[in-house]
Amino acid sequence: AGKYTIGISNTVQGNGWREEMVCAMKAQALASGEVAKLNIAHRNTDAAGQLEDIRNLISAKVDAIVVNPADPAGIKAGLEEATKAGIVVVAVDQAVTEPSAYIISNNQEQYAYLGAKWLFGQMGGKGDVFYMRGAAGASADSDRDKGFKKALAEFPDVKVAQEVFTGWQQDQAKQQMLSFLATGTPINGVWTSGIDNVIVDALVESQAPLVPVVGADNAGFVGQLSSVKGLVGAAVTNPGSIGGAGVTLALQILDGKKPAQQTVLVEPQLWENATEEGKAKLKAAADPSLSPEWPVSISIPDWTTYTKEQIVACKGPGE
Amino acid sequence: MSHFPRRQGWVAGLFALFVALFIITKLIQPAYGSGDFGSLARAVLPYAFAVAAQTVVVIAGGIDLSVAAMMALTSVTAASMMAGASEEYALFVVPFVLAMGFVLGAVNGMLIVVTRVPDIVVTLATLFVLQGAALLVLDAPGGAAAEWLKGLISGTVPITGLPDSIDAWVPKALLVLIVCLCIIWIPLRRSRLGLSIYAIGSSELAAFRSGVPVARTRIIAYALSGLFAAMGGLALTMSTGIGAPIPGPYLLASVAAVVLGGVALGGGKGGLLGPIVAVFVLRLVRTDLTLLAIDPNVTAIIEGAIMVAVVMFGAFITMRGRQQ
Amino acid sequence: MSTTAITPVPFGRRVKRFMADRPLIPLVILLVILVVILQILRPGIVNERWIANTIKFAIPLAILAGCQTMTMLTGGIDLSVGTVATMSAFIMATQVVNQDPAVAFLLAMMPAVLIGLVNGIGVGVFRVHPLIMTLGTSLIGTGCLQVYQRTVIASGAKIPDFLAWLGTGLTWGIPNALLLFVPLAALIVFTLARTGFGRLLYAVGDNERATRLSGVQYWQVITALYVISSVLAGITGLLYIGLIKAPSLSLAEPLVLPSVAAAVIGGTSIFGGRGGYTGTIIGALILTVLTTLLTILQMPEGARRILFGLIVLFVTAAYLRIVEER
Amino acid sequence: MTTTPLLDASGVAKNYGAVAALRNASLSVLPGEVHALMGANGAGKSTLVKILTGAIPANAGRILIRGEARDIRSPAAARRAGLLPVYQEPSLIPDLDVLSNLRLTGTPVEPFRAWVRELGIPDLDIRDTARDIPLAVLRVLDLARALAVEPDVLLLDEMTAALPANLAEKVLEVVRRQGDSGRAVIFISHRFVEISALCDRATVLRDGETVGVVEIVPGVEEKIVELMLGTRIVKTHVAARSAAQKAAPAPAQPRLAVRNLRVGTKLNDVSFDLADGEVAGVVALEGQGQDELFSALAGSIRPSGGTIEVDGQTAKFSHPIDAIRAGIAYVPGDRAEALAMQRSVRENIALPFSAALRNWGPINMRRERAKVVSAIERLQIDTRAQGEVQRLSGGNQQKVTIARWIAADARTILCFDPTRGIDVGTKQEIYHLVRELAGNGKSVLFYTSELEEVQRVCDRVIVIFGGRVVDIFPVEEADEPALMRAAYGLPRGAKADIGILADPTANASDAPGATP
Ligand SMILES: Nc1ncnc2c1ncn2[C@@H]1O[C@H](COP(=O)(O)OP(=O)(O)OP(=O)(O)O)[C@@H](O)[C@H]1O
Ligand SMILES: Nc1ncnc2c1ncn2[C@@H]1O[C@H](COP(=O)(O)OP(=O)(O)OP(=O)(O)O)[C@@H](O)[C@H]1O
Ligand SMILES: [Mg+2]
Ligand SMILES: [Mg+2]
Repeated sequence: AGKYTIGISNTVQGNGWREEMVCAMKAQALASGEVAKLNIAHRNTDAAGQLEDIRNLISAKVDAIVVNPADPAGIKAGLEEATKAGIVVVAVDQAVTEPSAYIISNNQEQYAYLGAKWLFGQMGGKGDVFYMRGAAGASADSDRDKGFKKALAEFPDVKVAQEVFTGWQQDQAKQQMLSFLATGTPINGVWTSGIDNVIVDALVESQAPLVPVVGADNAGFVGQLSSVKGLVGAAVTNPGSIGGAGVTLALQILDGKKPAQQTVLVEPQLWENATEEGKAKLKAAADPSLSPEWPVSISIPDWTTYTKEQIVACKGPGE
Repeated sequence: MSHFPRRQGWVAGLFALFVALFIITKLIQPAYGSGDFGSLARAVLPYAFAVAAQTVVVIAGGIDLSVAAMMALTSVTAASMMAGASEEYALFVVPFVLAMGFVLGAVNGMLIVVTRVPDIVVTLATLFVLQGAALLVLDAPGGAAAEWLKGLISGTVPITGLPDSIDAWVPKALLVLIVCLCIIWIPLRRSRLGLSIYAIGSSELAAFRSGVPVARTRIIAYALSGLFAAMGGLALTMSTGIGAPIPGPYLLASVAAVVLGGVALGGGKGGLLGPIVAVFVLRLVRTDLTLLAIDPNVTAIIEGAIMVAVVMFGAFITMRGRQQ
Repeated sequence: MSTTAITPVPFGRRVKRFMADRPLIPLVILLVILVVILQILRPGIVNERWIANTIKFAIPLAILAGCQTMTMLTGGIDLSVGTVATMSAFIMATQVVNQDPAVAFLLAMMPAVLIGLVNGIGVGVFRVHPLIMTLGTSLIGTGCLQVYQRTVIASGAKIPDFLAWLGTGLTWGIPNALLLFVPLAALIVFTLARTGFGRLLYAVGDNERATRLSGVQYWQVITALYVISSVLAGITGLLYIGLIKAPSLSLAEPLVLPSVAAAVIGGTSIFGGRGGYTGTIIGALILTVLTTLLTILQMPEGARRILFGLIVLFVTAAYLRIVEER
Repeated sequence: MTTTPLLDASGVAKNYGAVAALRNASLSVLPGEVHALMGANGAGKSTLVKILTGAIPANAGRILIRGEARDIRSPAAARRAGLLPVYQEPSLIPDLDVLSNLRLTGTPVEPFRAWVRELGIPDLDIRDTARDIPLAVLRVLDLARALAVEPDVLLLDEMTAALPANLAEKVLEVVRRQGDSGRAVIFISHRFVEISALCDRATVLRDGETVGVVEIVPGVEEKIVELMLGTRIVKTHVAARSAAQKAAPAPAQPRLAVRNLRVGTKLNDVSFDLADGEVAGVVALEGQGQDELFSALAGSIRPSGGTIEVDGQTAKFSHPIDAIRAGIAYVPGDRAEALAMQRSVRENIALPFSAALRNWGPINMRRERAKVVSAIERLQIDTRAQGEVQRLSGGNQQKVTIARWIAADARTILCFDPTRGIDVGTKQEIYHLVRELAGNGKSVLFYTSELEEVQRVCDRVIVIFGGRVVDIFPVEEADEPALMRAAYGLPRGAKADIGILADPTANASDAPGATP
């Protein structure tokens, strides 16, 4: 029905968040009715590999490219070539340094800041926090670190008891948590970079005191916030559906409706279960039918128009 | 000539496969042109160096699991040294990083020789060490590359006396690749050192008894591997303009291409041309799959199946050959 | 040529020879040293709970390392175990939503058997290098799993209670996983030492031509071996999903390289013909404790990885020295 | 003697863990001399050669070259000092062609070609990959490569063991000339014929120690054997088999009937029978198709034509297991081909039991032990180092390869040069064993490269030449000259001088076995 071909480039595969992002892109392309075909280059690779994918998409003569960059600066050359070839470039999730590209992104620094600030408040402004980061060297991780440090600076009495890299791996995070609990070091809170439900599991299984936990809005964790007795925690939204928003933005530009600024930031929200109001929000957001690794915020108001069925079906135009 | 080794036949077959794929590409996307070929050459660059690094040690009868980590380390080193520095400073950075790769590779070799631990285990350990070192240099992707370095692999080379339409098919990246590999490989192939590398891969005992300094040769093979890996790391920095401390997918790709290229794991056989052609084939397959907009999940299946099928086919031919 | 020891052998040499004849002892000593260091760094860490946790995490690693041990005895390696374990775990978790657990179990083990069979035929019949063969099938398996994930996204996932009990549960402070592991380990050790099949693994790895002349059909041994290896990996996947309780598409991948390292540290030769499973189990424990130790140390991630690599290398080298003393 | 020895080694010792391979070996070689190094299996000859040429380090000892102390740490250093070995195993790089092999060692090509021609290989293509060249030729190339650099001392470790008679003869000629031209050769062989035809003096090793240096004069063999074996009482003189030992008349149906067997171009049209209780000798020069014959009978390669009948039934072998199921066992000449070197003696002997699919399950340790022990006893295998077969000496390894089939109770045994490189004592034991097997009704096909063995072991001789059976005759007519002639494809009656080995006056009386 549609007339455009949109290329998609993503460099992390098999991760629940990224899968939701790709499904959102497909669903949005289908829902918009403007897209004839999606051309998806979706695999595990680095900046150089993404450059290759982008150049292949240029060879395939797509109209727009929506990209989740492996690195903000690393794919500059490819994006520049794309713009030169008359292709609209939209980066989602993370910023890029290429000035001609449009950016629609979750605010990673804010994500960490919001969660950490809430957590430190819950801890009464003092005590020890277990800081469970993402993958060493990933740019989203270093952005989040900035936000976390910012919050930490505001609470001089909060100390980092231990800092670990989970590599965004469930098993590694769980093992680290269990090892740490076994040391008997007292902690007052846990901040996680989105590997959250296994941490709650670990606390419950080892019958350790349930300290406040901050995670992302993954379905599993959101469910736990309502169901696990005695667990206080907060989920910070980090919608994978940002991918759908990227497609919408690209289509708008193709249709001649350029946004006012080059960069659009989607601000995160925080859903906690310490107050009744927060509990209600969590209850509304909880969705046990989703894969536990998928963020529950499967849509972004004003930016996505697909239904839940469409994103879960994960089918693009022509499929 | 009956000696015209089976290997040459294999390389010729691979080359024919590449040409066939190229024609298929043209059929899928009639507009596929010289610019797109340039993109292919740039995509090939880091893989080709990784494969060259792996080829040298595999011929010497070893394996190097640390290739990708070495590329990451050299890449972040180069990128962090060039960040905020002058263009001329890069003239010093390049040889420094190459020397670093050479030395670290030699250390790999020395560890294997001295500890007598199997190479696969030693390089597995150094994989972690080099990864760690890369993270210490840069804990997140960053750094920069000199403009002239980035320019070195973009665009084409005007060759006097050739019409532009042909010129356009000679991307700079391809030229850089050919020059870098040939400068090292051709003299090596002709030297006694080169023979020694094949010899220790073929039979270490026989090589030792033929008077080959086995330990030294092995160390040099790993040092050369490190040198090629450093070139790969530089190629990464040149194409992306940054350095990334987390290794890319070059380890598995290098092993796969080495085997597709007709170099026997176990050593002593094969050359560099086959694996390089194999890299071109694999990258072009990738391009075709993207051009066809095939479901991304199917591409992994296809890539794996190609690898298994081609290798089984090779094994099958060898078996038939042996039976006759 | 018999020698009568006329001069008294120095004490150091005697100790070395003693350890060389019982290669497990130095490994156990190393394990104890690591635990002691841990206890010194974090007094009180070595308690019942910690031991149970360590065992829980060491078991999946040890089973996968068992796959490596057996394949390495024949001069092979099985890099597809990570993918196989992940596949069976993922399929189990998604199928159990709509199916009878027994049916889900059978469905979960199917890809394991299939991949094992393909590996075995590739290595045994076509003589493809095991490294390449298992790498190829693991690529294919990962691709299939991703396609499969698309089809089940809507149905969600569930961890069967039994697996959760097996993976995380404790009975009188003892991990339930041992109920699975102890018989399994005993079976592997027995198979390697006291069955014709075990003998053949060693013999094939040592000298394949000789076994052929003795009437061994290589492809049968190898095919059976890789199927067994894959089935073990599948079982590990089920156990691991019970432990982690979160199905993902790369669940067991991070265990692959450590499983090779555990087998090597445990004294199995990567060239075939030499090694055993008991050493591998201790190797898996050593790696698990080492990971904890490095987590506890407050140092940058980069330095931690460097240390991990150096320690693995050092341990293997030292161990080889001791064993070669024979 | 006033001439300084070219090479003078003394007090050489080498330990492998607790085992002393060499304790106190000495060896002194004069210019212009062909010096034999002798000793029973496991005496340490190979180890000494390896030490002298820097392939392994010694634990103790002093090596003088032309009177000067030299520390030889690597084969390359030995080369520079003028010492060139030809080891027992070929040391050409398998995946390089001959020319590259020469370049690798810095060997001049033209002299090499000349030597190769001289050594009886006229049509060598130096672009051939070493892997594709037959073993015997490789050994000759190894020798030619050593000769081409004109070494002062040439060390030949059982150079002739794997060679067919025609090539061996050329080698002996060349070696003799080396000595005559003022260089020195150290020559290791278990064949007295060669020693007496070639050598000036002999150093005898026993249990890693030099126990004597003797001049080679007629009749010295007795003394050497005594030195070699020490107190070991071995009956070295087994008369040619008496008529009483002869096999019973062949039954109506042969155990094995081979008809018009063909394998590629190597073997065309071979037919013979093998009866129960019979030992049939196969005599052939190198490369006449005997390898293919044995491989086809053992099921290792598929014949391209003809039939094999076992007990009157036509058999088709596609894998050795088929032959084994038909009761046919194969003992290859190369031990490395038959043994799992890192495994124990017990596991090696028991291998055929666990090989069959139905025996993959638990092993009955008691039964296995009984079988293995009885086989070990029967063959008198020295099992002190039984934990790993590779620690046994060559002779004992060879016994293990045979013990396996005795334990498995195979009805027909194909022995391919089973005494290659084995000392006299062990050889006698093996002859005895083969006869005993025949006495128990087993049938044996016995290829040997040492012609005198035929008379000791066989009932009948099958001569193969150019891939065909050219003659079959009873052992009574099989004296060495007759065998030699037959092997060269000459009619049995004719007299022709075909070299020192066939000259009855030159060696028949020297050979220890030939004198009753
Ligand atoms: N790696 C080893 N470990 C233990 N013992 C060994 C080892 N290598 C050799 N030996 C022993 O050293 C002795 C000498 O061996 P060597 O092979 O040098 O003798 P040899 O004279 O060449 O005998 P043969 O004619 O049988 O080869 C033998 O008893 C052998 O068992
Ligand atoms: N450096 C070494 N380290 C360990 N073992 C060795 C070493 N060198 C030789 N051996 C062992 O010593 C044994 C004796 O080998 P050697 O070369 O002396 O003759 P052989 O194989 O017994 O043949 P032959 O009987 O004709 O001499 C072999 O099994 C070999 O494995
Ligand atoms: Mg010897
Ligand atoms: Mg020997």
